[in-house]
Formats: sequence, C-alpha cells, structure tokens
Amino acid sequence: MAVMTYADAAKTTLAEEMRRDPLVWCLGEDLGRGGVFGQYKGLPEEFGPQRISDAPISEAAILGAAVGAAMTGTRPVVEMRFADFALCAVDELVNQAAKARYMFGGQTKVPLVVREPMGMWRSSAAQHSQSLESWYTHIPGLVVVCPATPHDNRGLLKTAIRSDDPVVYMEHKNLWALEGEVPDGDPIPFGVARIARAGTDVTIVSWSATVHAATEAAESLASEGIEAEVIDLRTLWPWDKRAVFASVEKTGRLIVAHESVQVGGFGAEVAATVADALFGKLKAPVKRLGSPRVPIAYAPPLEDMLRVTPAKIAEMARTLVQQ
Amino acid sequence: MAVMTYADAAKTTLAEEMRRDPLVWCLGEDLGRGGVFGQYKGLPEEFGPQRISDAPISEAAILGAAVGAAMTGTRPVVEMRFADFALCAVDELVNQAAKARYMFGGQTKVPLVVREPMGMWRSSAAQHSQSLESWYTHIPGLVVVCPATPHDNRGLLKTAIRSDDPVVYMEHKNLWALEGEVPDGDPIPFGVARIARAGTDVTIVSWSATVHAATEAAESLASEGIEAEVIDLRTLWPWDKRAVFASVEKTGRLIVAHESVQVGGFGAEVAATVADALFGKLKAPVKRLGSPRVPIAYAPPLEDMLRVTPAKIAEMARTLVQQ
Amino acid sequence: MSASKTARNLDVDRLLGHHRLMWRIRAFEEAALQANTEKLVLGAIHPSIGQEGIAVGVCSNLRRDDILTSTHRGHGHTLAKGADAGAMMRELLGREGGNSHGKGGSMHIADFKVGMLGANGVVAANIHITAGAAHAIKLRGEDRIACSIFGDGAINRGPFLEGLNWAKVFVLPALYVCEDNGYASTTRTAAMTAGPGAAARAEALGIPSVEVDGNDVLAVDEAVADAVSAIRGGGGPRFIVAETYRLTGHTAADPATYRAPDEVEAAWRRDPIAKLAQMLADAGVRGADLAENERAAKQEMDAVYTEAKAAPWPPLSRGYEDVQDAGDPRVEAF
Amino acid sequence: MSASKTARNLDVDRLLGHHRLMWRIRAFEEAALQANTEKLVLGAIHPSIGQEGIAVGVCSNLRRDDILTSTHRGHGHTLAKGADAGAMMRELLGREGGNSHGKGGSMHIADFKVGMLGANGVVAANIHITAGAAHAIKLRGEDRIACSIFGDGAINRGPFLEGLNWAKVFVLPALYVCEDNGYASTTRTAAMTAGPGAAARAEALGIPSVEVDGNDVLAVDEAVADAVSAIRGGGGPRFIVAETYRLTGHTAADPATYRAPDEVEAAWRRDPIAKLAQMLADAGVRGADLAENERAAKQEMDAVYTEAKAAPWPPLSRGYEDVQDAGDPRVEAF
Ligand SMILES: Cc1ncc(C[n+]2csc(CCOP(=O)(O)OP(=O)(O)O)c2C)c(N)n1
Ligand SMILES: Cc1ncc(C[n+]2csc(CCOP(=O)(O)OP(=O)(O)O)c2C)c(N)n1
Ligand SMILES: [Mg+2]
Ligand SMILES: [Mg+2]
Repeated sequence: MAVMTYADAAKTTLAEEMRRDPLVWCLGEDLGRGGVFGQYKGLPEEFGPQRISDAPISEAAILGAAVGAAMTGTRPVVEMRFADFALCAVDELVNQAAKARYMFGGQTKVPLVVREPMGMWRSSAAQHSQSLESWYTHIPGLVVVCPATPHDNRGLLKTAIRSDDPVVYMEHKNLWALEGEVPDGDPIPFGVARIARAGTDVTIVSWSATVHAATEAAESLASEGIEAEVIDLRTLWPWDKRAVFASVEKTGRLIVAHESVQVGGFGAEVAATVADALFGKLKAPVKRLGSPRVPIAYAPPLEDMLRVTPAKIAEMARTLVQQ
Repeated sequence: MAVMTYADAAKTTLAEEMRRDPLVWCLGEDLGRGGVFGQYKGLPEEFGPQRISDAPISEAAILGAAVGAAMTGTRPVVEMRFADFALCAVDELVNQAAKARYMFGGQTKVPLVVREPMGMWRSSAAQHSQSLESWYTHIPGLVVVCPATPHDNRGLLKTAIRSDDPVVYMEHKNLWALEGEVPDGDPIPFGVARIARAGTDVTIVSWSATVHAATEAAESLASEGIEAEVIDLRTLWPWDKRAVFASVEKTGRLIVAHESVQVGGFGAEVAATVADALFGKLKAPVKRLGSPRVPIAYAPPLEDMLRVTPAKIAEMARTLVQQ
Repeated sequence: MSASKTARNLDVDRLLGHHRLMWRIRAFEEAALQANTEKLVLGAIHPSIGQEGIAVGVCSNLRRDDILTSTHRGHGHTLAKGADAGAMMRELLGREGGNSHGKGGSMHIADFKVGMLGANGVVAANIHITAGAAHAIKLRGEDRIACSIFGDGAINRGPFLEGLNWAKVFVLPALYVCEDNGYASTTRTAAMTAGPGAAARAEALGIPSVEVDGNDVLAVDEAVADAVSAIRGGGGPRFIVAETYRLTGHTAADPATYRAPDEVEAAWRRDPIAKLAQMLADAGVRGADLAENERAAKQEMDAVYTEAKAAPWPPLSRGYEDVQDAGDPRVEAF
Repeated sequence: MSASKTARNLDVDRLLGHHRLMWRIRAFEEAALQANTEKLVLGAIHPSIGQEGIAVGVCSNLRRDDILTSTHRGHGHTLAKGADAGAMMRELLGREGGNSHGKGGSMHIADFKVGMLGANGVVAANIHITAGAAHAIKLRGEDRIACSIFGDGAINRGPFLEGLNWAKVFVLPALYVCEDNGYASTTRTAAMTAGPGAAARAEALGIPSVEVDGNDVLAVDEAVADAVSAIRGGGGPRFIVAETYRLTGHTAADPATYRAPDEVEAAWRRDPIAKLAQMLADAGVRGADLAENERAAKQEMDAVYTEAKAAPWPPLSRGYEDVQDAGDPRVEAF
C-alpha cells in the first residue's frame, strides 16, 4: 500500500508486469524520454530501448505493428499519446485487432493494450480533448477500460496487460496528478463496478474523471439530506449491469453522467438497458448528462460550458428525487 | 415520377445536381468505370474524368483532399466504396471535416458528402459488412443519413449535396437493386421521419435496410390483429424525435430495430430518449433489437444468426403488446 | 538449353516442384471459380490465376515457421505456404472444418499452423502486421522472418510508407513483395501512381529493392533467396517488385471489360506455368511428367471441391465463439 | 560584400522587409511565451523561434489569395501570410475578437481572409487538405496555388505518401515545404526516419525537390520563388526541405533537456535573424535601420499582447454557434 498519483500507479504497474513477463513491451512516440506526460519516466533506463520503444509519428504503424506483434507471441502496450490521434489508426484497431480472433476462427488472439489518454484538459481544443469511449463499446472484440482512481489504474492495467483481448485503456489526462492509496493486492477484474459512495435516494452511474464530479455532487446533496449512490463502472465493456440494477432497484432513480457527447454516448446504453430491465420499478425517468453535441472549444468559458459539473449533476438529482 | 432502383435513384440525382451546380464533383476509386456497384455508370461519359474522378487506393487522401476542396469552394462527393474502408480516413472525417467550421470560428464550412455503402451483403465477412452509423451520430458537426428506399435515396441525396455540413451518407448494399417509385419532387429535408406503415399497437423505429424487415414484420403481425406503426428515421442526425414521440404516445410501446451492433448502437439513443420523455406513459418497456456483439461471420448460417429479421421483430412485438 | 538458362544452373527437381505447386494453385482457383458459378461461394473471390509464379517463388524460400501475410488475393500464397487445400476449400464454402470454421472465408484465409497469418480485406493492412510480426521475432531473438505480399495498388496507401519505414528503422527481418499486375480493380495502377514506381519508393526509405519478372518463377525464386538470406543475416528489410498479370477479372464476378482482349491474349502468352513448362522441357524434362503435374493437381482439387461441398455447415454455437474472453456477446445477455 | 552574396543580387528592400517580418514573428512568439508564463494561455503553445526564415521565405512568394495550411507550430506562418497579429493574440488568449472567436486557439490558428486555412493539431493532416485545396483550384481553373508547411516528423505519416502522390497524379498546383528542425517533440527525427530523407521520398513520387538552408531566408525565398513559378506554370507539385532548428523547447512548457546545451548554443549562432542582419549589414544597411525593425516589432507585439489581455471573453452564445446547420447541438434539445 502506498499513496501515489494516477500516473505513477500505472507506471509502477507497467514496471511490475514487465518484470514478470519479458514478452510485455511498450511502443509509442517519445517513450524513450519518458512519454509526453511522463508516464514512462524511468522505464527506459530499467528496460532498455527495445522494450520501451520509441516510434516514428506513425500511429497507424504503431497500432498495426502491435497487432502483428501480438499475433506473434508478444504482449504490446501501445501508447497513442492523445485519444484523438488514435483516429489515425482506426482500421488497425477495429478492422484488424478487434476482428482477427473471430475472422480466423480462434487461430489467434490479439493481446494488446492501447493506452489512449482522453478527455478535456484545459484549453486543449477540439483535436486534443475528445472522449470516444462509446465508440469502442460498439466494436465486438474490444474491451474498454476507463479508470478513475490511482487504485483502479493499477488493478485494471494489470488485468489489461494480462488479458488476451485487445483492450482500449483510456486514462483521463486531468487525473494524471490525482493522488490516492494504491494497495498492493490483486488485479481488478473487468466488468466489476465500484461503489464510490453508498446512498439510497438516487443512483449516479459514471466513469473516468466524471466519477469525481459525481462524488462531489453527492457530497453536496448529502448536506441537503439527499443520499446519492455513486457507481464507477470502471470498465464499459464488459459493464457491471448487476451492480447498476441492484443500486437502481434500491434507489428507483438513475442518472448516467459522462464527459463525452451525450448523443450516441455510452450513457444511452446504460439508460436504455436500465429503463428496460427495471420498467415499472422506477420512481423517475432515467436521465443522462453528457456534453452537448459541440466540438470542444479552446476558450476557457466556452470549454467550461461543455463540462458535466458537480452542480449540473446535483441539480438533476434534486429534480429527480422530487419525483 | 419513375420506377427505378435505389442505385439508379442516387445516380440520377447526382447527375441532376452536377448539371445544376458545376462545383459538385465526385472522387473515389474506380469511378471512371462507373464505380464498384455501378452507382456512377454513365456519369464519367457525361461529366468527364475531372468531375467524376478516379482516385488511388488512398482513402485518407480521398477524404482529406475533399476537406480541402470543400473549404476551397467546391462541393465534393466522396465515394468510400465500403463503409469499412472509411475507417482508413477517420482522422480526416472526425478531426478535420467535422470540426473545421467550429475550430475556425465559422470562417469556413465543409460542404462534403461521404458515401459509405454499409451493411451485410451475403458472405462479405467481417471487413466488408459493418454498420457504424451510430459512431457518426456521436460526432458534433456531422449529419448522418441512412436512406431505405429509392425515393429517399433521391430526396436525401439532393439535400445532402446542397447541405453546407459534412454528411455521412450511408447506402445499404443490399438495397442497390430495390425498385420503387421515385417522384420528381423536392429534396427531402434532414430530420423528418417517414411513417412507413401506420399502426396503433406498437411503434417500430428503424432505418436503412431494417425498415423493410420491420415492415414485413408489421404485415405478418397485422394478420394476427396487431397493428404496428413503422417509422423510418431516414436521418439519424438530426433525428425526428417529434414523430417518434407522437407515435409512441399513441401506441405506448416502442421497439427500435437496427442491423448494427446493439451495444452502443443508435437504438440506445432513441430508446433512452423516449423512455425518459414518455416516462409514465409507456405500456411496456422500450425494447431494442440489434446485432449481438460479434464480428460479422462469413458462413451463411452464422451470418444469418446475426441478422435482425422480420421474425425476431414480430416476436418481440407480440411479447410487448401482451404487456 | 540456351546458354543463359545453363547459366542459371537449373535445379530441375526444385523446378518440377514449383511446377506442381503452380498447377495446384491454378487448379484450386479454378475450383473456387466453379464454386462461385455454382453459387456455393456468395462473397467475393479474387483468383490469382496468372500470378502463381510469385506465390511459389516467394514461399519456396520461406520456412514453415516463417510468417506470411497476404491480401484479398491470397489463396495461392496460402497454399504455397503449406496450408491444406481441403481446409481452405471448406473455408471458402463457409463450412465446418474450414481453417477458420467458415467464419472468415476467402478474404480472410489463414493458416497459423504454417505461419500464414491471414489474408486481409483491407488493402495494405498486412504491411503493418508484418512489420509487427518481424518486430516480435526480433524482440524474441528468433531467426524467423516475416513476409508480406501485396498488390501494386497498395503502394499508394499510408501503410506502405509507415510500415516500410518502421521495418527499416528497427532493422527488422521483413520481406516485402509487391505483386505488380498493372491493375487495382478496374483501374490501371499506373494512372494513379506517381513517380518511378514501387522500388524507388522503397529505396527512398533505405530498403534495398529489386524488380523481377513475376511470371518467371525461377527469377522470383532467385531474387527471394537472395533477399531472405540477407534478411536472415540481420540485414534488415528487403523489397521485391514482381511484375505479373492477372489472367482473370478482379473477382470471379468481374468480366474485366476494361481491358482490351489483345492485352489479355498477350498476357496469356506469358503464362507463368507455360513459361516454366517450356524451361523444363528445354532442360529435358519429359512432357508426360509435366502433364502428370497438371493432371494430379486437377484431380486433387476436384476431390477437394467435392469433399468441401459435402462438408456440414458450422454449428450455430460457433457464431458466438472466438469473439473475446471478456463479456458475453449475446443480445440476450443484455 | 562577398562575391557569392553579390552573385545573389540582393534586393535590399525586400530583405529589409523580410527582416522586419522575421522580427515581428519572433516578438509575437516572445509575447506568446509570456502569455504562457502568466497563465493566460493554458493550452499548448509551440513557438517557432529560430524558424522564422522559412515562414518569411515561403510566404513572401505567396499571394494573398494563395492558400496556406500549417501545423501546431503555425504562428509564424500565419503572420507571414498576412494575418492580423492582434486577432491572432486574442485567439491565443481565447478572447472575443480572435480570428476564431477564441474557439480554436494556438493549434488551430487560421485566417481565411488571407488564405490561411488553418494550423492543425494532427501532424501531417494539412498535407491532404492542401492537396484538396489545390485540386479545387485546378477544377475551378484558377491560377492560385496551395502551400503546405509541415515538420520533419510528418514525413513518417501516411499522408506524406498519399497526399504527395495525389498532388502529383492530378498535376496540382501545390507546394510542399518540410521544416526540418531535427526533432519531433523530444525525439531526434533521424532516429525514427529511414532512408536518405524527405527530398528523396518526394523524388520517388516524381516530385522535383530541393534542399535549402532554412535559416537563410534569402535561400528559402529563392528556392520558393523558383518552385512557385514552376507550379503556377502548370508544372504540378514541388517539394522543398528547409533545414532549421527550433531555438526553444517543443512547447512553451518544454525545458528541452533532451538536447545538449552546446547543440543549442551552436544553433543560436545560426540564428536566421542574425544571419540576415549580417547579410544586410554587409550590404551596407545601417545598424540603426535593423535595430528599428527589432524595436518596432517588439513594440507592436507588446501592444498586441496588452490589448489582447484586455479583450473580453467570447459570450457563451458563441459556444453553440458554428457547429453545423442541421440539428440543435444543445443537450436540452434532447
Ligand atoms: C483500404 C481499401 N480500399 C479499397 C479496397 C477495395 N479493393 C479491394 S481489392 C482492390 C484493388 C487492389 O489492387 P492491388 O493492390 O493492385 O491488388 P490486386 O487486386 O491487383 O491483386 C481494391 C481497391 C480495399 N479492400 N481496401
Ligand atoms: C498524428 C499525431 N501524432 C502525434 C502528435 C503529437 N505531436 C505534436 S507535435 C509532434 C512533433 C512534430 O514534429 P515535427 O513534425 O517535426 O514538427 P515540429 O514540432 O518539429 O515543428 C508530435 C508527435 C500529433 N499532434 N499528431
Ligand atoms: Mg494490382
Ligand atoms: Mg521537427
């Protein structure tokens, strides 16, 4: 057990896994100097340039080569730098990595972790701020992971590296510096949500950085006598329906909150699933809270306008509990 | 008014628009010989190789060049051949075309039509069968069009070509040969659904080829005394909430049916929106019917297993009306 | 036997083997075309008739544990790499017992047992995969190599630049072979390809390149042998352009009316199998031996086709298998 | 004045203009760095200090109606193309009155009025956009040209191949300029770039290419003048590699510790502004005139910065504008 940042939790874990399994290696631009966010600092010294490998600015080759390398018995960890740049390698991820095992009838697996730092990070504007986790949930073959805490960024990364599936591993750029306790324990399995805060009146389902906004909202609601239960999904595929159903059966109310665009977002999947499964048991309509359908603006006030804030979540919760 | 195929409806429209506006031009692989599905047959002869332009196998350049050409006063119609290959040009569509107008504060628009033949087409397997319309609905700036009939493939293509927005225009490969009446009339506006069949007991919302499965299901249900209303959304962004709400207010029951993967599909958006807006007014839970989360198989029986068929839709409708 | 042929120092046994394998490929393709005609294959089939010399010339220099990736036009490569024709034909017909249980079909033909890591439905996508396979080989310290065969249309896609640059930067054991058949579907590739050609592009990435007559299996064999020995010696990637012609349409359904009949006729006169037969005849091989290769190949593939037609469909349970470990893919799970 | 300089036939007025513009770029970048220090710019800033010779040498050969696209490191190009420094600084500070109402910021700096179609946050993405702009120009029968400036890191991305091939195949009026500053972020580009270099890659696509000293604005000016006249004459695309060095870190926040101090010092001795000043001094221009260029530029950009700091935020209504015509982007609409 140690207190460390979200970034360091991942780095420590990566080092542990690389010591454990010599077939794990990392590839991406600027990794030799520790990566653009310092997520790999110190690793080149320990593991050398072959296992912490620099790469040309060739996202498609980085991901495509990782597919070939995964099919040839290694376990690549791919660094995409910003989730936005992964859009230069979609064929490689979706048409190749995700489908190979099925198309080839199980002759191969593609054990691959694609790290995609995601989300708004002050004034990074439209091409460096996106959250496209919902896309990946729609692609058979992919696992989608969105850790919100240092603890989870350890346990889930371990599982991702050990997984034989291609995993889209989305760390939120705004969380790099977040500190928290990181126990030594076991890997965290995919598909198991975390109750970030227990409550009885309304369930708030979220993931990634928005979990913290939800928790903050829950705390301010508590001072008004409203007890919100905050569920951190942690992984979107597979996602923990059981935990969500159990909570909503208790509270009768659900808000799904996420930073990404609301239209076509994964919140719709959760909302539609719950509204169907718990039809007749709900005290209020299932609500979603996401970004408007607007590219992300640079100017701070316009950027803020797009955010799902504790205030917006709390406001929605208040309205719901009155129903 | 004439009877023509879905493919010819688009071709005729393209020719009309190209005659009307000399700034409209088409680019894509093999267009000089009429395109892989013959959708451009005869057009090279009328408009010449500059306006019906061949292209190297460079999807990223095709789409990226179209972005530049659209910003420079022309109106490109881009042919992607199979929607799956558009995955080689996602940066160009999502990071460039969709965002340029906003990032540049309205200094430019990107009038661009991206034709993406979509969907299952017997034994085309995992890399030639995808339906990713839901992805595009999640991207601010994009319009998403999925015509189901020859009539709509005329009216919507006209609107798409005249639109100043980048439009993802998804024709279903299985519909090329479908014949139907194509009136000469006006362009069909985005965001206006079509009641494919009127009914009172259950609403079935769909788009693209699945509309025909839904209509077939409705016909067999009618023989059992169940009157289903089939709504063809035609455009997914914008989508006609008003028409859907009006129908579901009447029937109290909704099924959203689509060929694409159910998890993270646009059906979730429709379902979540309706379940929220009409909470308390529904006689049964809102249901979705999409593909399992499986890459598309080659062998006919396995491929069939993934299809949303009239039988599956009818079965679900029967269950719903008993509630 | 002409002086130049003597100079080539013919290994008649090896070439007879090439002849047999080329006939096996052609007969397989003929059976696949027949399956298309009989509507037993509904998806697209891309025959490699006329290009057999490249498949055979390349793969006869690869070991079973070397890696090969291919394109939509991959039957010949896969057979030449040592895959079982029966399993391949069952795959094309979407049957149980196909290499991939009928889940991939023609465009995704693969046989990992013999190092054949898959055809690909996306032009040029195999270039990256090969670079990665070679990268893994290097990381693991093995002496295998990875080879990618792709068409002349592929050299205009980004992966050609990114993948070849990758292979060179990391000094990987990778062989890239471009099958230049002059066309990409209905388009003459020359019309859409700028500059002096594929080899010049590879050279500009620092990769030693050669151009060979792809219809001369011996020339291909020799060029590949050189390249493979340089690669196995740690010399990094090599590039070969092999000129050829596809004697059929792009797909089984393509009448190829965009080509003048005399162009096709002229190409038939350069048929690589006939060319090799002539070379062997010149070297004194009996016509009967050559005819026997043809007959045996046709008989084998007839049997393979008949057997595949009788094979059962994959059970529906296969449909949900091999998706991934995590999560349940079924709709009912939701 | 040395013989070689005389041979260059100096146009002193033009060069004095270059000197002024180079100082304006540098002073703008200094102000942008200051804004970063004062936390008035929160997103990344990529200064072009040390690379001004390329911006000026290129853009002084472009007409206002010619098209330019740029990269993340685009302030200098945009200023040189004729954009208003005040509007640019307001954009960097995210203020109303910025070129894009503060919605794009530094990495998306653009001024369509002067043909500057945007910096780009995605390396190499502007290569395609430029090909397309040139394509539109050709379709419309205009005599404009389109120019794309990008870094040496961009030549390893697919668009370099696909976009340049496109421009050559369609014989488009496109000028491609690679700013080779030796680095891509913290990475020495040479380590990740195979083969003889950018110019060889362009030549392999049939595009005439030249290499120039990017820190010699006169050399850039001359090379670009040649290229532009060939392009306007219908000769199709041209390629120029201009060698340079970025004298700052990759971003305002980058201490650039991956470079040895003496490497940076040596680069300062090749500072393109100093080099031009020396050339002008040698040609008899008074030190006072050169100093005045520097002073005026600093004064202008100080004022620009002060004014931008005082500019208001964009009204929130801007947030929902310019998304698209179809549909309502607001959450409440749903
Ligand atoms: C990225 C991509 N774009 C387009 C296609 C459609 N397509 C299939 S084969 C082909 C032509 C390929 O030409 P070439 O690479 O020369 O191979 P050949 O068919 O001649 O063997 C095209 C364009 C594809 N499969 N993938
Ligand atoms: C596709 C893509 N990958 C990665 C990045 C991150 N990135 C921003 S600038 C840069 C280095 C660019 O180097 P170069 O092209 O030489 O331009 P320079 O910064 O030297 O001007 C990188 C890798 C990006 N913006 N886009
Ligand atoms: Mg070809
Ligand atoms: Mg650089």
